[in-house]
Amino acid sequence: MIKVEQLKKSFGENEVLKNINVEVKSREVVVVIGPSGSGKSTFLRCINRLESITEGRIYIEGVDITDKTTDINQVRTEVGMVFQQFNLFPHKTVIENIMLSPIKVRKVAKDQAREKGMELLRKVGLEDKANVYPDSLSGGQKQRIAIARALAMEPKIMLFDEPTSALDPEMVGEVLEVMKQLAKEGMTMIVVTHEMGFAREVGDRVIFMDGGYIVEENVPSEIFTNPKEERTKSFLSKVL
Amino acid sequence: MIKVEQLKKSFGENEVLKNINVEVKSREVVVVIGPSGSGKSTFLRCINRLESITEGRIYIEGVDITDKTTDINQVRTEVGMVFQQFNLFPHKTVIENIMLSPIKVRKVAKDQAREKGMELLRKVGLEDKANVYPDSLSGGQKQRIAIARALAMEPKIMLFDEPTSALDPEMVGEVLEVMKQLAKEGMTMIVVTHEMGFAREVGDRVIFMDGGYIVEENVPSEIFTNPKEERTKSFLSKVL
Amino acid sequence: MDFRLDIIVEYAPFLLKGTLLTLGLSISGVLIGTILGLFIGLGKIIRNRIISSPFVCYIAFFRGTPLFVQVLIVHFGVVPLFIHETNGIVAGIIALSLNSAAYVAEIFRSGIQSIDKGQMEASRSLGMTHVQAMKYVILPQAFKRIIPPLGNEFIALLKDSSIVSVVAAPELMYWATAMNTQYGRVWEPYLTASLIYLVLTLVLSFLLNRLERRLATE
Amino acid sequence: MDFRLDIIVEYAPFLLKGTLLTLGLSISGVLIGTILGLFIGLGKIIRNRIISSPFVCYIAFFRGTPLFVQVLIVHFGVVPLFIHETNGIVAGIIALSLNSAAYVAEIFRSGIQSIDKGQMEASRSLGMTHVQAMKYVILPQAFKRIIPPLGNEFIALLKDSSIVSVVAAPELMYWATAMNTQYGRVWEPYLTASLIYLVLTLVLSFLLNRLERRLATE
Amino acid sequence: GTNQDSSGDSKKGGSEPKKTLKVGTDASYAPFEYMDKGKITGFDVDFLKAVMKEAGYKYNLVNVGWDPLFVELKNKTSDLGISAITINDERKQTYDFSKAYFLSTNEILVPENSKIESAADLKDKTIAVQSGTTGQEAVEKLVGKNNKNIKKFKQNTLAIQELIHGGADAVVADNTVVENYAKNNPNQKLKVIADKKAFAPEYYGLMFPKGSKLKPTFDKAIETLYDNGTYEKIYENWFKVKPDVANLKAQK
Ligand SMILES: Nc1ncnc2c1ncn2[C@@H]1O[C@H](COP(=O)(O)OP(=O)(O)OP(=O)(O)O)[C@@H](O)[C@H]1O
Ligand SMILES: Nc1ncnc2c1ncn2[C@@H]1O[C@H](COP(=O)(O)OP(=O)(O)OP(=O)(O)O)[C@@H](O)[C@H]1O
Ligand SMILES: [Mg+2]
Ligand SMILES: [Mg+2]
Repeated sequence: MIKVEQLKKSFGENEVLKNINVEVKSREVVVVIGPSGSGKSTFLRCINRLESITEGRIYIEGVDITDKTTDINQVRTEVGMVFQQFNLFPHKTVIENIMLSPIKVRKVAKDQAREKGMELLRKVGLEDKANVYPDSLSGGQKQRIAIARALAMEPKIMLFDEPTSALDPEMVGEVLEVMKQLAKEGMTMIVVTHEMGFAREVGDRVIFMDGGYIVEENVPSEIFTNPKEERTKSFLSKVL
Repeated sequence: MIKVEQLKKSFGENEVLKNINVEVKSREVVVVIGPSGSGKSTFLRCINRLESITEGRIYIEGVDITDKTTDINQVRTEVGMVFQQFNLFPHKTVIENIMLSPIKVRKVAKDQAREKGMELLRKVGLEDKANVYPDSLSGGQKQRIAIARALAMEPKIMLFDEPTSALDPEMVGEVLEVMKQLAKEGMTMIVVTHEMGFAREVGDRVIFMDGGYIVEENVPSEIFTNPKEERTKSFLSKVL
Repeated sequence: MDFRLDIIVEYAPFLLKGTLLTLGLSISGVLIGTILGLFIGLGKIIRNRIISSPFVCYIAFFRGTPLFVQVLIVHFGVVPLFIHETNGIVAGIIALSLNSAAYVAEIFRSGIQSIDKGQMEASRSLGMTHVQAMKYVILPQAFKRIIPPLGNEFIALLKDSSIVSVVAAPELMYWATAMNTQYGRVWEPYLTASLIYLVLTLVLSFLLNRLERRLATE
Repeated sequence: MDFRLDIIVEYAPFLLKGTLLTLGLSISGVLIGTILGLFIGLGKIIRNRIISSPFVCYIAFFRGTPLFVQVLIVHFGVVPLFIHETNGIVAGIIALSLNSAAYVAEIFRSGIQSIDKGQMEASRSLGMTHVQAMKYVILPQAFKRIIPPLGNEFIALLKDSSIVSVVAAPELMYWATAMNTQYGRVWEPYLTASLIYLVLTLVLSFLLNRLERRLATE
Repeated sequence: GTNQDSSGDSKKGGSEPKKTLKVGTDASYAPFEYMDKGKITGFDVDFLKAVMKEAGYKYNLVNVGWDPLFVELKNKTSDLGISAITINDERKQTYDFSKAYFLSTNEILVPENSKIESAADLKDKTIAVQSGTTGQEAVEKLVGKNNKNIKKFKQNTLAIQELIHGGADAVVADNTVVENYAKNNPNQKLKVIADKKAFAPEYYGLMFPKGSKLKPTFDKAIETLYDNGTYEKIYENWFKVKPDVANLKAQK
């Protein structure tokens, strides 16, 4: 499904990703953990080309998205992304947030987009909020709308960048619930998170990153109870 | 030490605190928990009069701080406060941040303030950062400096308003460590936090607030394992 | 100090006509300036230096030289090229528009750049092109933030339009000067004119404040 | 179009003198305006409406009327009260200072209000009084943010100082007009003057940008 | 802008020491008063020098600007003004004027190929003038005060530019101004039309604050300059023709 080969990324002098190799299979849920600044966000952002790539190749369903001839907007419609800061469009209502891209990018008819949007709102448990503006929502609700918005493009893969870090603790659960549901339905997902409970319960694999490298990767049960690397151990001791 | 009697606080029409009664004994550590918007911050801010009080009385060591004749700046020097957003002074170095108030408010001599400041930096494990500016510190380091800055005024009580909520997970530990140390030394503390581990380990008492009321209060072991109120139960089920 | 109300009364109809032209000049200046300014502002944001440099120069010239000179250049240099004669009002409108376009361009630029980067990233991650994201997400939000400084630009233009009197466009200041030269008196015409300007700017500020507040609560 | 370089050369020493006075007027205007503006800006922030209203009116008047009128009022109304004769340069400095004070006051006000509320709260919670917090915490931070708009105000004043030529203060525009009336030619004096203004403003912008960047990295 | 120029050693002045007078002008009206390399020059300047000498006053000629000039006199911060100021009834309401010292006839400046031949042809044409000049007065008498076909500029040079660029059909201004311009700029292809019948002569005077005690002294001094030929010399020096002294003397 996704294949990342020898990915390198520098910001000026600063090499942030140093030779990353990852393969993600269809329907797999990969959780990425690691200390602040280790390159987790940059890694996700490279996958849908929000960052240009310095070296290496990324294939999504066999298509080389690092190739100049690839239509990147097309690629992005297949890769949904959810941000820590939600990034809802504040000048549009919830349903308009969801419908915008299907209508403008996929050229879906308005009615159809709305129908699909309402269905997604039902899925994230917020159909009653269709016509309010994002400002009047709680953080947890905003993030669930952001997930619905990404799903409206019917992506094949979903990328989550710390989707619960900006939330009040009592709202973390509702967002994780939606993500668990998504995983259960077979969505391919890469999730950067500090929610170890989620990683344990839903993750098929956990990747621990530090200093721009993948230091260790393993199934959750192994990595949490029996980390092989010293750095993994010391990190986990702090956050568990 | 602190006695809050029938405290009420409204913002315009909106009554945020509705009849709060609390007593905190010397050397006691009280942890305040509750959902977002329940009035936790407002409660803390009333105690050092960052918010004016609509009704009721607050006594600190017997002094009625709600009395018009009380010198509020004097009161504030005895009540240290640590904020979620650190609020370090970005135009001053770490040591200057710590020395400013003792020099300007307490009229302590510069040398003496610096000595005391260095001692506090050692206490929070950051003596090597004395001459850097806050911008170059990590979140956890900033918060430890903020604690040292508050301690420099030699307060009798310390108020903490979600001191770890703005931190990356791996930095939460270092801040809680400093707070635990402080509690061990016998500081009277009121801590608003979502860190249930800390509440359990360090708290003498836990107060659960919701909708401007104190819904339940008890020792941690009781409230976490055996909450009496429905609302406490449902809140705890979400965050634990 | 004697203050001759009679000559103010005598000139009242002219001052009124002048005020209307002042308003007309400022309104057309800010409207045309806004349209031009949007393009110039977008042009300045372009990363490619070669494409953006003419826009940068445009802004530097019109913000860096007195409006007085710009009015003269447009009046004697530009307008005759098109309509084969000079015309103070046309020159006034053009000069004020070109001048305010430079200021509006900067307003747009900073308005656009003040929108959180996350908005653009979210749009792109949903498959929108850069142009689509600008059109549907960034600009609609920027417009709201642009309204207050745009209003200030309008107020500034209102006062600056007094300079157009040098090419004999019969706006408020032109009639104040006419009054001044006829009677050789300074206070009556200029204090009256400044009072009118003050009323105009205060009313505008008031309306602007209300608009801002309404936008804020929306 | 014939362009007579010889008359520009002839007037060069006067244009130079005029440029120096233009700079002098703007510099003194912005310096005095900054000091006055700080107090007016602080005055406007005061919550008590009765105390703050004169500051509010001051700002409204000086921002709401053309500088042209302000210069005349100061020249004939204010200066003679103090030195018992009119003096174009003194009037120019006073009028520019009073005018820029109104703009600087707004710059200070918004600079102060842009500082995160947490800074004031942290200061107060450490036992500082409101005045101490302003002095040691808020203002030092506000100053940094104020420098860019203050620089822009300086640039604006540089151009606006051309208006002082109406009271015959011999600055740049005055000499351009003198050249214009002596030879009956428009382009040579005004294009030359605008070029000088442009160079001055561009150099200033450049210096300002460097200063901003240095402050940002500090 | 203070440009100092003093003269007169008060030899005829009589007993009491006379104070130094402050004279205001707006040095932007060639050839009457303008800046020549930083010095105020012109017919008015030379004339003033002669008058002051005759009246026995020391003086300071200060370039105060046109609008300020009137305020200076009204506030009595200047003692008199000389700036090719036309004597008219409106101004007389607020100021006093000396005896006329200059006779100005307005003339029409038009493009060489213009059909305009006399003042009568100016009706319904756009006319550019300098505001506050006799040119403006004359045109307003012809077509009505504040007629919308009149364009008033701050300077004659701008009015003439307007004509050259097609924004006006004619400029009406002092004969000296238009003749000067037409002569110095032959490539602009302009011609000057005189119409003595339509344009009544206008007179310039020294302007004083209302009720100034200086007026009689200066009236007498001007009279003397007419009589002793000094005026004629200055006039010829600037305008290369003889003045109509008889006409001037006939004015009050
Ligand atoms: N646009 C950028 N320009 C320059 N450097 C950048 C940029 N974005 C990120 N970096 C740097 O790249 C490094 C990795 O950043 P990244 O955001 O990927 O880390 P992260 O693992 O997501 O951290 P966090 O947990 O704090 O989100 C950091 O050192 C950061 O400073
Ligand atoms: N300055 C203010 N003006 C008006 N309303 C306010 C103000 N500060 C707080 N409130 C309101 O008071 C209520 C309680 O706020 P408070 O910040 O005390 O809650 P909290 O329990 O600290 O929440 P959180 O966990 O989000 O910090 C909220 O409804 C909030 O909107
Ligand atoms: Mg990140
Ligand atoms: Mg709070």
